[in-house]
Amino acid sequence: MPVFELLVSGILLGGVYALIACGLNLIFGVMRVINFAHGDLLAVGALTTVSVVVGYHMPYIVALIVVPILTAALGLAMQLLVIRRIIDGPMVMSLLATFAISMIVVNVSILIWGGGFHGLPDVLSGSLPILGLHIPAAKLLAFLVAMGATAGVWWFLQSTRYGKAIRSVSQAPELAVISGISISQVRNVTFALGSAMAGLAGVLLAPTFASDAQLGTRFGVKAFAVIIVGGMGSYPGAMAAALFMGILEVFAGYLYGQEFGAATLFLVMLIVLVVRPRGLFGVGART
Amino acid sequence: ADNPIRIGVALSRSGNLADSAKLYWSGLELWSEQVNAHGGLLGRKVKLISYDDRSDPATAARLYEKLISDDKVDLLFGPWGSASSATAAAVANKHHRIFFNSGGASEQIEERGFKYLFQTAPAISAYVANIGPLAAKYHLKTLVFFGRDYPAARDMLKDMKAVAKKQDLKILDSEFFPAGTTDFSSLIAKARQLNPDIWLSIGYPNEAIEMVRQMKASNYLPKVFIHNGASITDFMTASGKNAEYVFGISLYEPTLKTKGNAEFVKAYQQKYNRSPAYYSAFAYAGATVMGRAVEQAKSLDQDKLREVLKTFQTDTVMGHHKVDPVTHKQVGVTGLLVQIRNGKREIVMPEDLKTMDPVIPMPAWDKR
Amino acid sequence: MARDNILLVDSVHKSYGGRVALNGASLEVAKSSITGVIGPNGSGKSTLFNIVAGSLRPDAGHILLNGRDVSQASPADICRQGVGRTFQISRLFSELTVLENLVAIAHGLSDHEAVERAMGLLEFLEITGLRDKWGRELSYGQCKLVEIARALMLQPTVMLLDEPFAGINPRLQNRIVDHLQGLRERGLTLFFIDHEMRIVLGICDELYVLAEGQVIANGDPAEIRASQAVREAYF
Amino acid sequence: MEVESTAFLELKQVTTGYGDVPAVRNASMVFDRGGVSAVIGSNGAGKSTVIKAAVGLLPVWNGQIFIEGVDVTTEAPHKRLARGVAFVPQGRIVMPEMTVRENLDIGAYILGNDRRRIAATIERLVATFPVIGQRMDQLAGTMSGGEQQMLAIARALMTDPTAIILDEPSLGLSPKFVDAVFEKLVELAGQGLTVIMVEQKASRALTVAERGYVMHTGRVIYTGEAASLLENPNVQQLFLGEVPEEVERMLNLNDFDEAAHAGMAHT
Amino acid sequence: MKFIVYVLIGAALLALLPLFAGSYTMSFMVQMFIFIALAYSWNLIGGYAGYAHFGQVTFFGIGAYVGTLCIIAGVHWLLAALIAGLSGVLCAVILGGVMLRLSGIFFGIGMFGIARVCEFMALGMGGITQGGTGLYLDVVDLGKLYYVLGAIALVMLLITFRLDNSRLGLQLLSIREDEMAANALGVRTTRLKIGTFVVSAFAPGAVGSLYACYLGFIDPPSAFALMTELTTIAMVLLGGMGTVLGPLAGAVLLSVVNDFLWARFPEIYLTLVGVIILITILYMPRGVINYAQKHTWAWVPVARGHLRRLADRAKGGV
Ligand SMILES: Nc1ncnc2c1ncn2[C@@H]1O[C@H](COP(=O)(O)OP(=O)(O)OP(=O)(O)O)[C@@H](O)[C@H]1O
Ligand SMILES: Nc1ncnc2c1ncn2[C@@H]1O[C@H](COP(=O)(O)OP(=O)(O)OP(=O)(O)O)[C@@H](O)[C@H]1O
Ligand SMILES: [Mg+2]
Ligand SMILES: [Mg+2]
Repeated sequence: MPVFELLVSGILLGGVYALIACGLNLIFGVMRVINFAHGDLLAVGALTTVSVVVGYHMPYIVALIVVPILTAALGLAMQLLVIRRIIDGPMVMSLLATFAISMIVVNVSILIWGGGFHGLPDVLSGSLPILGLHIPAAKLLAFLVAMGATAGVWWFLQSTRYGKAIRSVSQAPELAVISGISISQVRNVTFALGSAMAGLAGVLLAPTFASDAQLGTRFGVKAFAVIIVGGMGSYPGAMAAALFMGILEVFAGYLYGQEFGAATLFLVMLIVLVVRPRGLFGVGART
Repeated sequence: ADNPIRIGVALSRSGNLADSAKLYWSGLELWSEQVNAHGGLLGRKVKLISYDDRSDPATAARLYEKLISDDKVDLLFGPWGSASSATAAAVANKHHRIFFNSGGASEQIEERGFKYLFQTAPAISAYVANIGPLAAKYHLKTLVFFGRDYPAARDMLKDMKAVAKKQDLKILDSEFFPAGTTDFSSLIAKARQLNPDIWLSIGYPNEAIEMVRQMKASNYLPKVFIHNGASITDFMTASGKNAEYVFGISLYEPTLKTKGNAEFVKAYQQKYNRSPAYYSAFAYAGATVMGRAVEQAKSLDQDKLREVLKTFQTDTVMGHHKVDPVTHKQVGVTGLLVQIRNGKREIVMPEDLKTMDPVIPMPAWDKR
Repeated sequence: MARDNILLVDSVHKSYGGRVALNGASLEVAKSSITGVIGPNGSGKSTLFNIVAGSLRPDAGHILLNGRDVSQASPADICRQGVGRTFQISRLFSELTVLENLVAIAHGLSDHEAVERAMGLLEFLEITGLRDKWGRELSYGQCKLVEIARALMLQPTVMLLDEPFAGINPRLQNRIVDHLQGLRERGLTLFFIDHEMRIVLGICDELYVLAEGQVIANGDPAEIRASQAVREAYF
Repeated sequence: MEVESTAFLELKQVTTGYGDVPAVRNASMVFDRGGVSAVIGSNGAGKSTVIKAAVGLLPVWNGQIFIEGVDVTTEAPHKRLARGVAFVPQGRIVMPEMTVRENLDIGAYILGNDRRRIAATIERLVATFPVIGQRMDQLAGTMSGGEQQMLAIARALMTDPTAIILDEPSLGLSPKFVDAVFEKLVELAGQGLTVIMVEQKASRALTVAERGYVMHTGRVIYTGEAASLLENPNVQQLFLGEVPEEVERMLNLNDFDEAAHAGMAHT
Repeated sequence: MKFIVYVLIGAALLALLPLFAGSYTMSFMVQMFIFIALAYSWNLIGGYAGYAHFGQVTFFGIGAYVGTLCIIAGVHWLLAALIAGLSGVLCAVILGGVMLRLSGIFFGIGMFGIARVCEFMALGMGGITQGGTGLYLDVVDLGKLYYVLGAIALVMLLITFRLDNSRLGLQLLSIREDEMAANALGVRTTRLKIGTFVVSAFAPGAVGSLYACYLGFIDPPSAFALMTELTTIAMVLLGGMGTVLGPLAGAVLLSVVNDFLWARFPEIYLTLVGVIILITILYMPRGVINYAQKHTWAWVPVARGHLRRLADRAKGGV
């Protein structure tokens, strides 16, 4: 068994999951909204990247800047038009809303980009020979950005004044208001930021994966499993869980077949849910 | 003449098959226009009645009920996609209506013993039939099979095993991955260990794109990489130079020298401003069979038509149509193996149709 | 003196992480008595009640209800053995009406009886007008009143009340006290926590004072008022 | 409009409520700079409602609210906080999954990143609430009821406000602490803080207060010097219930009982 | 009681429908009944007990496979549906104890995971399920399916009506509101919610099997489709969670709207459905039934009307 190769592949795959989980986690952690449309914004990000690079012949770095801004704007629109009006209702409500938004985003993307698959053949397609292995450049970049973004968001929420304000809004909105925090602003910022991260993930995944309107759907569910295992709203947890799940999937896939590999993620998620419902790193107050 | 022959079909205009179904539809549409331009069938014009099945097999079933009972169409044409074909065929058979299966590849559809079902598209075995001769000619000894878990791939593995048994070809490993798989690193790691001559994959074009991409990024390449998705144009545009030398399984190419193909390609190009994809040819060929069989039966009576179809043979753009008189499986049309060369698909197998000799092994990533 | 104890708390320990909330507290509650628990904030009173009601498990020690060990029993079981409770921070069912809040948890009564009883309690607490209000629409004090009514719906033999009088206007406090005393005459045991000294010292037969998870004093109100230790810790 | 009085916070004929039922009608209150005021009334009288309108958590249906003569009727809560009005809501509300220190930091949110000043304020508050000092890193949601109440009060004091509105500050505090809190509030009032407290411990509140408002069924029914209210037999009879013997007499006030019903129900 | 009369009249009318309806209509009705039954089952656990359930399709899929395998083994399709229903129940018994310890959203996600695991298992156990190839069986006559599914839907409606007017229903609601408090007040929450969960698993199992009979084909993606799950939930939410008529109204409404739009605007109908769901959420957040009630459609039964009537009478008596 090529342990080392599998380990590296697993870690890189974990980076992909961490990248997607990060924005999802932010929006869930702060707003208690499970954003079904997250993966679709990711797909929009990837497809826009293809348009920018292949369609308009602009350098990849342009996409890296433009796309997160675009998806942030889309996310903000979602928040302003829909989410903010239902956020205080039961959670299934926001779930149904993001599900409806997801339907709209997917189908509008199909109208814009068609149902076919797109790729970025010439972007970061090489590999870096390290320790006798060939490390895919695009995945490596995605991994590094994922780690950086996760750590960054964590630091931001944990240590900055505005970060604390964001967290307080998720816990006691009324109290946040009377502490001088504008909840609507915090929520808008959070949603925009989370959506920007979906876009960023899209840009970074576009070189490795075939982009179409459903790209996000193929990942979304697994990213969710990662968040559960890590503990919702916990960033170090999500990062560790992402790596763990990536490695697990690759090894299980290698040893027992792909179908088992995919199922393992959910099995692990179930076990964690049963043994430690708040995830491996989740904490909580008494009820 | 003012009472057209009504032909019913359900097609995905929404859902995950919408894109490919559009191409399927274009073949059918072109056929109907051509038939009408030549005076129609049995002296009557033909008229297509089509609905959207949203790529959902349950909806397809419902629509065929509607076509049969409410719209009272004269002929039924099969939908696009195995799952929809399966459910629709069951409805048609229940009503004793002829069902031209032109868009559902799964062998299971044929194996249920539906008396009114006739396959015009190539049987699954045609897809992999060329791999045997290729292996023999180029001394390829080992193969791995990694397929998406959907009906066609499972059928193909069965056929591939049969082919391998006849040749001196060893299947080192076979595995299915679930729909939605995007990361193939553990398969690549596995293949790197097993070092097969051929990597055969059956699935969707996105998987072909991702496999090639990820193979390149981790610097791995088998001697021969075959993927059915590689013969879809998306693959080439999305993979760029990396697509070069990749083998695709195809059932139809515009360059094919079958009877009437050149005219078909020309007409198609005129109407749609692009060359026909194989989905279009599926529909066009299926409809051709339907039309000619009706002419021969001189009737729309479903049982008379059935008698004719059992032994009916004709040449279509896809090749020679012929079904097994008992199972009604297609036995005439064969598949093609293509290799991408200079951004074009060149037929490399079977020998008598080839447009170029293949390059084997595929040149390594850093030697291009 | 052989007392007829309905509830016995036997050296119960409980800690959260590193923080010790109860450190070997032992109490006895006599049948048909009014027993109060007081103590500084954070001394472990609510923790004690949650353990008695089965909502928390003790780390060590036992709870005997009518002589039976219930330290591992589920809250529902304990409740069905006649223990009704309220919560320090009201926990009404917010998307049910006040009436439904009461009727939902009634047991051993027909629908008709349950509704009658609920209406009677609402009337007594002067909140009949709240009958069709949603749980979430009540003011703080109204929530507390409904909670007391809800506990009374259970027709308990022991009532555990965690700060029932906090935030309730004095006139109603007095009415509630009267009512509870009336029930006590008929055999109800009242075990409650409160910081409202006017009431605690006025109605309790026996008082326990908790500090840092331990009972530092017990006795009748006069004794407690006199105790120097209690005065330092609490008053 | 120039307001001639020294009023810091003023409510003029405020009507507000929930959904489409008013819970407070035409309530007028004036709170002068410095000094303690008390708002008392039975449960459901509308005390919390009027206070929420004052700090901007509920929209005002009718009437006006002024802070230092400026009309703030439609201003957002955080703007009113910036004008110096801090608020402690009823029922020990804290950020349950944040530590005590973070709760205090949030309290000081509008001060910006002035770490020094925040640290100094915390130090001062810890002197009044020693428990908070010992629990800096505990999650607020795991604290006992009374501890949470202390934190809630301390949080509101973090901004060095000009006025503080407390909805039942004594709730769940041990007697010793009630004393401490009241003492502290009086002390702060002496230093110029405007203290407004809603209390059920009415006699206690009126003793420390200079001015009082008595609410009933959504209206302000008595206004005046706290001392005079305390002596007003009607007020005593209605709300204070100090002496158990008086209970009988109060129950005979049938008129008021019925009114109290309506006040609680608003149906 | 007036309500029951309306229901029965409606049922009688529907019973006559097959005499004059075309097979397309019948087919539409069959699918709608399937969703009505699913919506009612979901409403029990999702609407009343308040457990956001994202794994009902597990029982549906397992039912579909169990039923299909039975039919292939020669069992009559009706009996197969019964067995499939029981298989759903059995799964719920096994899962209930473990999963229902999870609270709120965690339960939902856990069940969602179980649905995915089952899907992968159906793919992986090719020996029994034929994996991705799927299983084929003979389709059952639409008329028969219509009556059977209609009966299941009706029974679910009546069960819900009974529940809504009983103390049991209130207790379920109290679990939804605050499970810990309910438990501390003597509601046997564990028993109750597991019981409800188990009961609510019967219909999806049976319906799954009937769905296979209707299609004549079943494969893992269609048996465990996320879309089935989400559509069901959308229906309940649109109609009104935890109400008697909500699931019915939601299922009918969404099915009709879906069909109407899809027939006219195939390319954009999904977008339109999304927009319509959003509009409903924003303007009728508690569902159409609650909306209708508020805007006084007298015939819509008030939630828990039984209790209110009792209370009014009690007041009169005093
Ligand atoms: N989950 C927990 N984690 C950590 N500490 C806890 C937890 N729950 C309670 N505590 C601590 O245990 C101690 C006892 O709490 P408890 O609620 O029993 O106090 P109490 O006597 O009811 O106080 P109060 O009168 O203020 O309500 C407190 O110091 C509290 O901070
Ligand atoms: N969210 C709400 N929705 C609807 N009605 C409400 C809501 N909150 C309070 N009410 C009603 O408004 C009235 C006044 O409530 P308020 O909270 O102001 O009373 P309060 O004087 O603060 O009483 P307490 O001393 O009990 O806290 C009450 O009748 C209450 O039922
Ligand atoms: Mg307490
Ligand atoms: Mg209040």
